[in-house]
Amino acid sequence: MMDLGKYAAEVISAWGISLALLGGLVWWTIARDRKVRAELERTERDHG
Amino acid sequence: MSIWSYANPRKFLETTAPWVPWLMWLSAAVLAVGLVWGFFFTPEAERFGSSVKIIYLHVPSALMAINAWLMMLVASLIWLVRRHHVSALAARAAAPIGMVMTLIALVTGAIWGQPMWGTWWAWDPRLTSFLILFLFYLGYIALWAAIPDPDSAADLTSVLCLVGSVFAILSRYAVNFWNQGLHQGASLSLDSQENVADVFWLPLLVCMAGFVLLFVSLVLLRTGTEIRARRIAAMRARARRAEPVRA
Amino acid sequence: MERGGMPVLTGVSFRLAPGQGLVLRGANGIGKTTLLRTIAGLQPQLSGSIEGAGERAGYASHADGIKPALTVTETLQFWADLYRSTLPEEVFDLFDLADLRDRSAGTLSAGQGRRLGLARLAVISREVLLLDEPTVSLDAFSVKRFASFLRDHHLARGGIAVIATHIDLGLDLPEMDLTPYRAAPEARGGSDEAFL
Amino acid sequence: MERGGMPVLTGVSFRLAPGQGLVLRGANGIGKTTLLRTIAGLQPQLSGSIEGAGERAGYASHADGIKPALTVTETLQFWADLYRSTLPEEVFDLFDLADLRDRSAGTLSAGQGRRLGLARLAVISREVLLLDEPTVSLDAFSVKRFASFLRDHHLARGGIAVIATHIDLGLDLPEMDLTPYRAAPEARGGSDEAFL
Amino acid sequence: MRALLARDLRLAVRAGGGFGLGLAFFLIVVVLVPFGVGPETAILARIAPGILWVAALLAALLSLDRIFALDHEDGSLPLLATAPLPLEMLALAKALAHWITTGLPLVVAAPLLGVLLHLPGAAMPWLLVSLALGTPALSLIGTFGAALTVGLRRGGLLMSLIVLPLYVPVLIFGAEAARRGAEGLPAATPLLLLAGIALGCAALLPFATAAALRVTLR
Amino acid sequence: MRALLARDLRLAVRAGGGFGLGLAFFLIVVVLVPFGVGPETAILARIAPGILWVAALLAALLSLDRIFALDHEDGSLPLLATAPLPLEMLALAKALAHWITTGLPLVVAAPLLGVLLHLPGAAMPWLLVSLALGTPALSLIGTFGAALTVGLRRGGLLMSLIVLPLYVPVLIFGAEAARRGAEGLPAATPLLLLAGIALGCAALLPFATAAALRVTLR
Ligand code: HEM
Ligand SMILES: Nc1ncnc2c1ncn2[C@@H]1O[C@H](COP(=O)(O)OP(=O)(O)OP(=O)(O)O)[C@@H](O)[C@H]1O
Ligand SMILES: Nc1ncnc2c1ncn2[C@@H]1O[C@H](COP(=O)(O)OP(=O)(O)OP(=O)(O)O)[C@@H](O)[C@H]1O
Ligand SMILES: [Mg+2]
Ligand SMILES: [Mg+2]
Repeated sequence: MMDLGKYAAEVISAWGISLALLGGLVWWTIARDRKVRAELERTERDHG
Repeated sequence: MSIWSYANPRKFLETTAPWVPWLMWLSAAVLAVGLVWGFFFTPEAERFGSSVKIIYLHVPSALMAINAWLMMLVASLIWLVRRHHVSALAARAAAPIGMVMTLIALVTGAIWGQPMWGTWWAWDPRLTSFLILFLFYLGYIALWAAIPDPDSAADLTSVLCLVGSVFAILSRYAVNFWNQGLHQGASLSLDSQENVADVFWLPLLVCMAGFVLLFVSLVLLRTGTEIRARRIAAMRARARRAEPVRA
Repeated sequence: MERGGMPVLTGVSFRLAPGQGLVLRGANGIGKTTLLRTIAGLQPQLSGSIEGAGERAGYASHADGIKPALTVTETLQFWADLYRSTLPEEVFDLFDLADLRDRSAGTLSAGQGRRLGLARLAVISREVLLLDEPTVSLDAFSVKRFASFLRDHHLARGGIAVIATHIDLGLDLPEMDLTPYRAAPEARGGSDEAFL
Repeated sequence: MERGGMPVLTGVSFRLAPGQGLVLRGANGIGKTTLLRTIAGLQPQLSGSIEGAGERAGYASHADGIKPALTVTETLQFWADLYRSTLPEEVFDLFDLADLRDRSAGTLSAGQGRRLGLARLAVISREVLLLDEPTVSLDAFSVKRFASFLRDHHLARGGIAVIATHIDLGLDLPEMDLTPYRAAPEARGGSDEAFL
Repeated sequence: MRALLARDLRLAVRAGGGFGLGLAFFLIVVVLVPFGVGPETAILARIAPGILWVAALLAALLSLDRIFALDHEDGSLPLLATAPLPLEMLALAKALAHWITTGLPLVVAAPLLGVLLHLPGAAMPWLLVSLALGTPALSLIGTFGAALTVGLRRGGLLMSLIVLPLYVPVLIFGAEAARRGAEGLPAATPLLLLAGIALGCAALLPFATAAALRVTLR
Repeated sequence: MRALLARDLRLAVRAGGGFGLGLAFFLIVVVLVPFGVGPETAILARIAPGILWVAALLAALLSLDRIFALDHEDGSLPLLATAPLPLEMLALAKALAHWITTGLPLVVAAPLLGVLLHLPGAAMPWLLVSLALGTPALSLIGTFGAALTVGLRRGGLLMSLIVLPLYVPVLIFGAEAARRGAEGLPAATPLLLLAGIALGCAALLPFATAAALRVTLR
């Protein structure tokens, strides 16, 4: 692990939070897309 | 064939769907390169120490936060003038992305502010105007979510986006006027590159490209999701109407 | 006046000459209110056209829009002012409100309140009246009174009336049952169409 | 159950056994709502007495007290919880609400909303029902349905009902016209009396 | 339009939302703030213009849902919309009625309230002018926000959320003008900007409001 | 009683009067105050506890008329009163729902809001405790005031006038405790007095509220 000096806490928390937010956004987007796709398939089968 | 033909939901889906996964992977790759470069292979700045590494997230997200709003403004105008459903849905799809970008810029800035200015929060103009931008995003998203009828929602949010843009610019000037502030100037403008050495500038550029790509691919994906959701709702509505009112 | 096509109702079409009235019938939820609102211009039709209503129409909904804090006279005076007409004395007699003039509208009984809501129609004097269940809460006597107002004061003077109601008004008007116009499942319309 | 004397009505008196119903009649503003509210204990009588209502009574007013933000099921579930009963499945069929279960109450048509208001009565299952113009806005079919609910589900099980209405419910209940009980001007009552 | 204005004002007075409520609100804020922050004159004088401006803004914000919600609930709004009055005028009348019940009382009472908060005398004219220019803009913006959210679930919260960022420029220029006036600095620039915003709002927002109403009435 | 509480909370959430509105209100105040009084850290820190307390009080005061007025207007109140639930419990449920939507959000958000107003860290626990003790009292007192004025013309104005003087002791002790805490002075006395007021209100006011409701429902 590299040495971040006296700002280690700040840098790591900033990166951690940001990457978590980005990851969350991507994950949420993809998950919702999957759900809606599956739902659409079901609906098309039922009411097609 | 005119560009407006892509405003047909089906055509839009057919055209973009094959591209979206590739775009996602590409943006992931570019982001990874930029972020790894920025995190591991850049030196410390003399004034900021290692805290300068925050810039690789802070600046791109701040840029995208503003650009996402601009994109929503254009899409809203297209909906109001030409009533193409895809553009309304694209505006809707972009908003949460813009909001997350704003949030990242705010959070990284706040964390950065603690060592640099000795405070988490200061009523600095740029910080303040980002807080206001965040509120705009929240209101816009909440308005979309609150209106059951999709066309009314598209109309009202578009009007809000127009009016809001005017007021966002106004408040930018107002906030500047109110408090001269601690924040860095816009030293990244292209003609004043000497302000930032290439060691910081190049990986930052890659990160910005990564954020732009990520934004584009997410907007395309989310727009597709919105279109599919509308299609489900439309089919259900049709099915519901098929049932008799009373046996 | 014509109109046609919408997710609730489809293919409805009629034309009324001055002095004619039309009674809309149909089960709860069939779309009477929807139709009247559309004619009044409060919501857009999905397809088809409506001619001649607009500025000339006066609409009375389920709710009377009565403000409890205003008196009966003040309420009517407000509508008269808004429609730039004067408040004719006779409405108080026509709708049996003479005794209630200075009562605040919040203390009226259900039927008295409804009479006040209907009196508004006489005050604004539009050529086309769109009435949504106007006689709800009224006793038999008041219903008769209202029917004769419609006949003698409105239709007889060349007015037009479209009335949605479940009860018999005792007027000799043509009726239109909306049941056959219920939008069929495949009836498309509106922005959903782009996604189907 | 007895009551008598108040500035609006005076000398009204009746007694109902389990399984009996009574229809109140009278012109608008005669005092039907006032009478029902008094029996429900919402306002004090000026003189006379009311026995046996109180806790056992359920009251349905002109307004249904429907919150537009709650769905149909949530509305009924709330009343069931409040009255510590469970929400019987059959009410949805009894009042033809099955299709509307998850619609928010604000989007119902006038008649559908009224059906929801009436369904509440089946949920709270009180012995004495005090109904103020229950069939307003209902179409003929729903009125019949409601009448049969009253007869078969309420009165047949030993319930009591006092109903104020202007229309004919098609039930074979005794009627009481309130017109003769109109308080004469010199009828005194209330705290004003002490100053006269 | 005059009829509508008169009706709204009469209703406001009768229902206790009128002039009186506006005054009471400002009086309450001005009485509470010293209890809250303590009685030191210097601090109170320093924050007085800001507090009064924030109070103006809260008063406007919190009374917004009365603008259309009541008329929507009791069914008056469709009746008003079918009356021979352009929706733009309806919007303007509503905004004006709102201003008369929330903005005007503050402008009128500001001298008294200022004294209670130990505002220096020289600052008073600046505060008055800034309030007189700014509060109409608050009402116009608020009417727009109210029109966007008529009849929605969560309408109240949503409206605050939407209107708040729109209020920021008005608040900043208004409070800044009052503050500069109080400290003897030149205050013409923020006042001019404030006036510009107010005029722009009056000229353009009624159209946006009417457009929103047309959609929400559907 | 649980059903009523659940309904009121659900209605509050749906109609946007819930937790969210409470939080939004405090966020609004906290964002607006610096715009109003200017960005200087020292002044903001000095007035922070007072501002938060005044905000709590305004939030309570301004949402009081929702407690009974909505149920009164749409006719639910008579229906609720004829349900098998003592009016005292109705009063308590209403007060609790009110606190959850206005008092609790403030207690929860106070740390964040404090940061935005540059409140010194040492003052935070005192502020939190004083708010946690004081806000329930505000809701109970407010419910009583609301019951007194249900269905009156000018109810809103009247209610503020009735409730305000009742609120003053709570505000004084609460803000004093927070301020002493911030300055490192002993703050136990005002906190104890505050706790006493809160307990007294909870024990006695529901009966007064029920009595008032019985009269206003006539
Ligand atoms: C919540 C707080 C903050 C927000 C919302 C914020 C916002 C922004 C924005 C919008 C930009 C892009 C400006 C542009 O490219 O023209 C930016 C750039 C930048 N920010 Fe922040 N910032 C915050 C806090 C901070 C802090 C605490 C620091 C460090 C002390 C900082 C350092 C920088 C730097 C170095 C840039 C690049 C500026 C340049 O040279 O163009 N920011 N910030
Ligand atoms: N917002 C909405 N969402 C979904 N359906 C709706 C909405 N508003 C109305 N409807 C439905 O549209 C149909 C037509 O309603 P409308 O009010 O026109 O009926 P109506 O004929 O006037 O009935 P009534 O006699 O009960 O007044 C009803 O089935 C109603 O439930
Ligand atoms: N607050 C009040 N002040 C004065 N008179 C009132 C008040 N409230 C009701 N009234 C009058 O009392 C009388 C009885 O009203 P009530 O509502 O009981 O009539 P009702 O028989 O139910 O009429 P409807 O069939 O129209 O519903 C009416 O004449 C009404 O105007
Ligand atoms: Mg209808
Ligand atoms: Mg009645």
